[in-house]
Amino acid sequence: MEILHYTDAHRDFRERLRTFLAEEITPHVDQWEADHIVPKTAWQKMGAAGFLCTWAAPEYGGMGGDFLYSVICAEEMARTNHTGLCSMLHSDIIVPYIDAFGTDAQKKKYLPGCISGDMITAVAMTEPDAGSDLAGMQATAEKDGDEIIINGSKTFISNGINADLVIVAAKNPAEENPYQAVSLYIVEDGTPGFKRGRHLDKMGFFSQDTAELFFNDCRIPAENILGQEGMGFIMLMEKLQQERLMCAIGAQAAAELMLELTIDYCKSHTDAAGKPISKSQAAQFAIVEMMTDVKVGRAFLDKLIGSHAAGENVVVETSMAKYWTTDLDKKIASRCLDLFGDFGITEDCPVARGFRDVRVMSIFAGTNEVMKGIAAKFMGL
Amino acid sequence: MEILHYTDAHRDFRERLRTFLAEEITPHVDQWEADHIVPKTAWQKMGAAGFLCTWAAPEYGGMGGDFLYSVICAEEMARTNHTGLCSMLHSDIIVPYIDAFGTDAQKKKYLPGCISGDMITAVAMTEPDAGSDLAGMQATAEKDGDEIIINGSKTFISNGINADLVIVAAKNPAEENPYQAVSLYIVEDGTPGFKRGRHLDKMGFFSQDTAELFFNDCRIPAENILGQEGMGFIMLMEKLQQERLMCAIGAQAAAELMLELTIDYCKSHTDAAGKPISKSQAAQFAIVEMMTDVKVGRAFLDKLIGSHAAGENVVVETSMAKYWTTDLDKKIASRCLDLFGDFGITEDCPVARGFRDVRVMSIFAGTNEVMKGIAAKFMGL
Amino acid sequence: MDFKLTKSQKEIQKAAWEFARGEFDKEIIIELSKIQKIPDKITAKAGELGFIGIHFPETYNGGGMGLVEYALVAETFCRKDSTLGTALMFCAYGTECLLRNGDNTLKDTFLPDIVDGQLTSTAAFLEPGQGNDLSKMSTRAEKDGDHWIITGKKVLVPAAPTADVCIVLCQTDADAAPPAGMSLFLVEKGNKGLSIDHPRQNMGGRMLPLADITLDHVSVPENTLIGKAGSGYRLTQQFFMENRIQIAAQAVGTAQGAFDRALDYVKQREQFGKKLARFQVTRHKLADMASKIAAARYLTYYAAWCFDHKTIEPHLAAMAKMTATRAALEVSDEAVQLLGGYGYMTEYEVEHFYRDAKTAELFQGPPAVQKDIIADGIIGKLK
Amino acid sequence: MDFKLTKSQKEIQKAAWEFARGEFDKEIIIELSKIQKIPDKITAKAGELGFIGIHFPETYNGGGMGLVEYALVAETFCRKDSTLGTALMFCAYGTECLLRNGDNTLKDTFLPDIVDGQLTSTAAFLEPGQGNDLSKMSTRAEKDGDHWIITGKKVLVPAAPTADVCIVLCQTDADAAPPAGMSLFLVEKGNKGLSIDHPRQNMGGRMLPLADITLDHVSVPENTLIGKAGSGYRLTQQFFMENRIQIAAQAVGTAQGAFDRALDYVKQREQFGKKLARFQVTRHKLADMASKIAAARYLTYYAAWCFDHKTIEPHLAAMAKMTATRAALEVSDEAVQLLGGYGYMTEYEVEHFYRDAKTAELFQGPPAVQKDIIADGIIGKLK
Repeated sequence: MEILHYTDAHRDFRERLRTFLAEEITPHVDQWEADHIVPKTAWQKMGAAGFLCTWAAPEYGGMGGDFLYSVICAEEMARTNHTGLCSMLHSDIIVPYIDAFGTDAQKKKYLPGCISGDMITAVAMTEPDAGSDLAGMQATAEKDGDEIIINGSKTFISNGINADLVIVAAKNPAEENPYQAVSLYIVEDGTPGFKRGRHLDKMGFFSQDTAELFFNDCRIPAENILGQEGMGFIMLMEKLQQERLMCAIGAQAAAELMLELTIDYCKSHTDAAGKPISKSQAAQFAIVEMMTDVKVGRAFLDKLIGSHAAGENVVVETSMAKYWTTDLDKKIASRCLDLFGDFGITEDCPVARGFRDVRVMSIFAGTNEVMKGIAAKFMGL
Repeated sequence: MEILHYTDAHRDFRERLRTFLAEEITPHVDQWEADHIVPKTAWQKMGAAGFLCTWAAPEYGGMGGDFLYSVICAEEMARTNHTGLCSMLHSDIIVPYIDAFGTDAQKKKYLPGCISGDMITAVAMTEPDAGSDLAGMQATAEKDGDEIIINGSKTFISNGINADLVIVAAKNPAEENPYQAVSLYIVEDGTPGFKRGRHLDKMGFFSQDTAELFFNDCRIPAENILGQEGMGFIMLMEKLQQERLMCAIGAQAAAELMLELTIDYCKSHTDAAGKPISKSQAAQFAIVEMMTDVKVGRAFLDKLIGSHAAGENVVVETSMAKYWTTDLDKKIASRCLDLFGDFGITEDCPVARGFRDVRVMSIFAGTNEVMKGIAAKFMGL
Repeated sequence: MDFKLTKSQKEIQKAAWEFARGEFDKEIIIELSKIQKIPDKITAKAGELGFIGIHFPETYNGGGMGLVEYALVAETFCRKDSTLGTALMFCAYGTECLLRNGDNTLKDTFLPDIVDGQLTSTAAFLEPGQGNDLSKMSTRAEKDGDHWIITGKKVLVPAAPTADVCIVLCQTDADAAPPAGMSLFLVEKGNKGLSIDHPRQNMGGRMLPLADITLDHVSVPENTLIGKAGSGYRLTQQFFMENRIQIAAQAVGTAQGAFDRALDYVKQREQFGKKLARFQVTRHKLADMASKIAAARYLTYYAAWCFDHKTIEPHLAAMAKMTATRAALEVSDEAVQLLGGYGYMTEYEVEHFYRDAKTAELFQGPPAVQKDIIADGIIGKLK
Repeated sequence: MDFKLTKSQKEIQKAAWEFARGEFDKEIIIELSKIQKIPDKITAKAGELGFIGIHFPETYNGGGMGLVEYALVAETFCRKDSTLGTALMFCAYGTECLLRNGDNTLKDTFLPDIVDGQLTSTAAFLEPGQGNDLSKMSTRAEKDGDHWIITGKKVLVPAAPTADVCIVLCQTDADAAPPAGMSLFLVEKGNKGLSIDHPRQNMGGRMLPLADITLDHVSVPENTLIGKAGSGYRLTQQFFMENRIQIAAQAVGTAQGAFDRALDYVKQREQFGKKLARFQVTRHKLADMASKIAAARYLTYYAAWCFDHKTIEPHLAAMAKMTATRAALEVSDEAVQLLGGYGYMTEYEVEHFYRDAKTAELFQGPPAVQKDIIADGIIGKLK
């Protein structure tokens, strides 16, 4: 039995996406990893082919697809074994803020570009001294006539370099209660006072442009506030659920890919006697154990996807899935490398990149420790 | 969303079973654990109330229930926190041999008693020198006119003391190929030459009568062969699938019970300052991690139950589920005891029995190492 | 740095092994474990031969050795049998409090008999409903002339029903805020007002059944106060530190004993036409087991050595206890698995090594308690 | 048994720490790691100060010390920086083969310069398409007068492009069935017919990029044969044994260095209004990390001590390597997690400790290879 019910339309879509990725994306991945960025044209190709914001309404140029289309995109992108063209972040985490909380004017202005890939988005929440602690946010936004002045710095911002549009979380210094002080603002590329900092060097995610963003008396029109004033925290909390679920979906797909690559290697490589690695009992048990964990995680995740799509309250399960699947990635990556032996030390090993890339997943979108804290809270412990 | 679709009839059945167990079984469990056996009358009560062999056809006195009724019985029995009245073994592992492979005469003769609880069954497969290795079986069955003479000894036989009916696996010494030599035979209590050995002392499973069985020139009528001659191995292989799935279902339910008991304890007990254990961050994380593993396992198991009920080939997944859930039990039991602290050393701790009981589950019905070997084989490694 | 055992250390190890091999009888151990009794004859003999008091001064009939030597004996005994080995090494449980802090006349009265195995001791620290937390102390001792009157309830005291003397932690200064104002006392079995509940059924360590103790106006003479009044909490923590190293050594032996049995078994047992010891996965399990034992062993020796050289710190003792008991649990778990169905059967022994290992991991505080102690030591005061 | 470091051991530790503190520059290390280069100046200085050849005899400018002292230096260097520390301790990689078995003139020629850090060495054992399995050897060396002609391909040789000399394992007896008939040779960088591929990009240990080597009729003089002809496999296993203990020591330092950084971070960093170091779960992570380091450290010292006292066995070295590299990986993994987003960033260093730890776990055979060796040692021959 299958837990999720994909239609033929879903399957066709997945096929078209796979073909597109094989032709337009995968061949360039190594170059992008070396360049530490993905060209904007790649985003435009994705958009032109209809693979961005699949959920968006036709009136804006979207296909109005259900959540399973987003799932398909996240899974297939993860299988390109690179993280730079993180359309998942754009399509299913950031742009939904505009769709859910934006005014008609904002939607008309921005959604078409987001869907076509002409407008790459980023969300600026994390700050150097806050991390997973949103209440500790320092960035400020003050009203000045019909303008808003934003000050502060943000860090670890994915798409930070490429972004044409940044959703910035900042607090009203006049408001005492940190949970009521935060609002969201739309800042466009080129706005005076908005600067991009260093492209941050990191363990992995090479092709992804993670950067610091600085706002120095950055003035934006008052209508660029996204949603109601002071509702930033609520909006973030609401959208963080899907963000964490998307992370889990990406993590699950990554585990499946790494294991698949490793099994192929073990079946096609031998010891000196010509016996395939996959015939050694220890390797067999390692593969079986990893495959079991992967299948077990997949069942839990698919059930969660179904529940999320059905609009159920799955805060506990989402937190669990985010930490469980991202921890799984670390274990799978490490155990897979063991099967490659000394060769696993080199980047020529097909899982080496994965080993470096997945390590951040247990940290971003709320560390796994934060996930456990949330689960404990909502479990009534 | 739910993976399995229980009907109201199923839910009512579960309720009735719970009430029955709370009234008729649970109150006696501690005594049975001390006695190291369960009285036959308890089996008869189960049968009379309609909780044995729920799948059996009405013509034999059964209710003709679907597989979910068997699942419900296995789950609820596991929640009685004892293993002696192992109706799961009787109802869904052993009696199905008679139903699937027995002649009409055999079914008429035995099924009604099995369903009513007047006939407790055991299956004698494992031998002192064979363990999980069926091919190494030593017990013999030789034809002598219209009788069959069985010789050999079996060990680790659950219900060994209580059994009124034993399905014995024995090989034809004349047959070279071990896989074609084994046949199954029905031996009734009181048959000359059939003796019960010691009730074996063990770490746990106290209330369960595990024993050695001896067959010395044990003569049974030729018609007591179960299924076709030489098909024993095939029959065992076929039925082992459901046996292992039932083990996984029991293991999953045991994990859920142990964790539930532990959470109750942590919420209702405090440190010297009066702070509940469940408010300590370390305890919270431990509980969340255990609960996550339990939920993850449950999703995988429910999917597998659905596939099994649908008659899909799930040899790989069943082997995985058997080892994964029984390993989970060990981890959960140990981590739960940690939350009880020094008190966990005593049998007064509600999880102490579970800690001793679950330790055998990764061994019986095919060790977890055998499970991994099977999975590897059928994964084509 | 020199890992070589001294001549006397080698001799002690050898003597302990010969004693265990000669005296530890599998059937007797299994039978007595069922009824939660310790074989008194063996206790007496172990005392006589100087094993129980190996780390006590010769002036009290002890071996005049340190915790390293204690560790060698405990490891050897528990390797032969985890249940009896632990029970023997617990015959003097708590007596270290008396030895290191007690009044001389009190020491002269009790130490020689305890060291000789004629008397056994235990110690009572925990109280109902507060886990391992000693930051509240309901058991009170009040001065009454040249006596102290003790009243309160203690729980989970090992071998309480059979112990002849018991070290008891009490609040002596009602006005002080715990952990201040606590003191240790030595209470004798016969003391009026002292009642001991029936032993609880133990999941493991069945020769050391835990029981609860009630003290109802128990009157003890002044000199049963161990150390200064008010020093109870500090002396208790010192004792826990020493005891955790002892438990670590017992656990190393428990792990080794389970490993020995598993190794023997897989070398003989055949399945699927070949010796279990030829299967790569079996071999790798044994490799993991042996590695865990080795790592736990040298960390434990190091902790014992630091104790003997007065450089021990609570967090090192807690590390050794946590690491060694964890190794014992994981190794004995694999041993049970390697023996298959037999591993679950009482007569094949490893099943009680497994239960005893878990018992050791829980006793004197489960891992979370050890981690709290370790963290305090390595993190220190925060600004 | 005595865990006290000798005076000279303490001095060596102190000297190593001062050198690392003075010479290891974070920015330079990060920059050079990107281009997979080792800072030659520091190499020369480490040689000059006697760190590279600490375990070589004084006759060759070495420190005349043993593997215990090597371990203290390696641990200290890698604690300061895992990438540079490992690179420095690998400057003489493979030279132990020459030292312990080589021809005297050959030793006189090369050892002093290698010990002084003027020359660097490496060793080539693995061949394409057979993993860590040396039971087949396609690289051949044939006697030709007073020379040997070597032809073949070697893979995954650390720092091959920069090494001045390379120990190469070859089949010298074409008729013998491997592992018989193998021999070790010393090949110099300049040798005609020796070509070295571009270095591979390393996932970790980026100052020691792995590269493949092709030998096309490389002619070397007789005395470059190390040990007797046919002894190659045995000498290789001996070297692996020594090298695994060295890797274990490096891993202990790598773990400690990651721990240090995590501890500093959580003591300063605040979240949700309090210091990270005040959260129980953070404290417990640190407790686990510290315990793993301590256990790995003393097992490693024990293995090094056994090596120095000629009682080492391959399985003990493999235990130390497996245990210490695993500890390094788990500890550095937690360090990355404790630093959160910063832990993933290059400038906060722990990310390369994590990659280097995994590299150490894989190099000279992943865990499965170590377990095979350990199992052989503890199980022995089967009837």
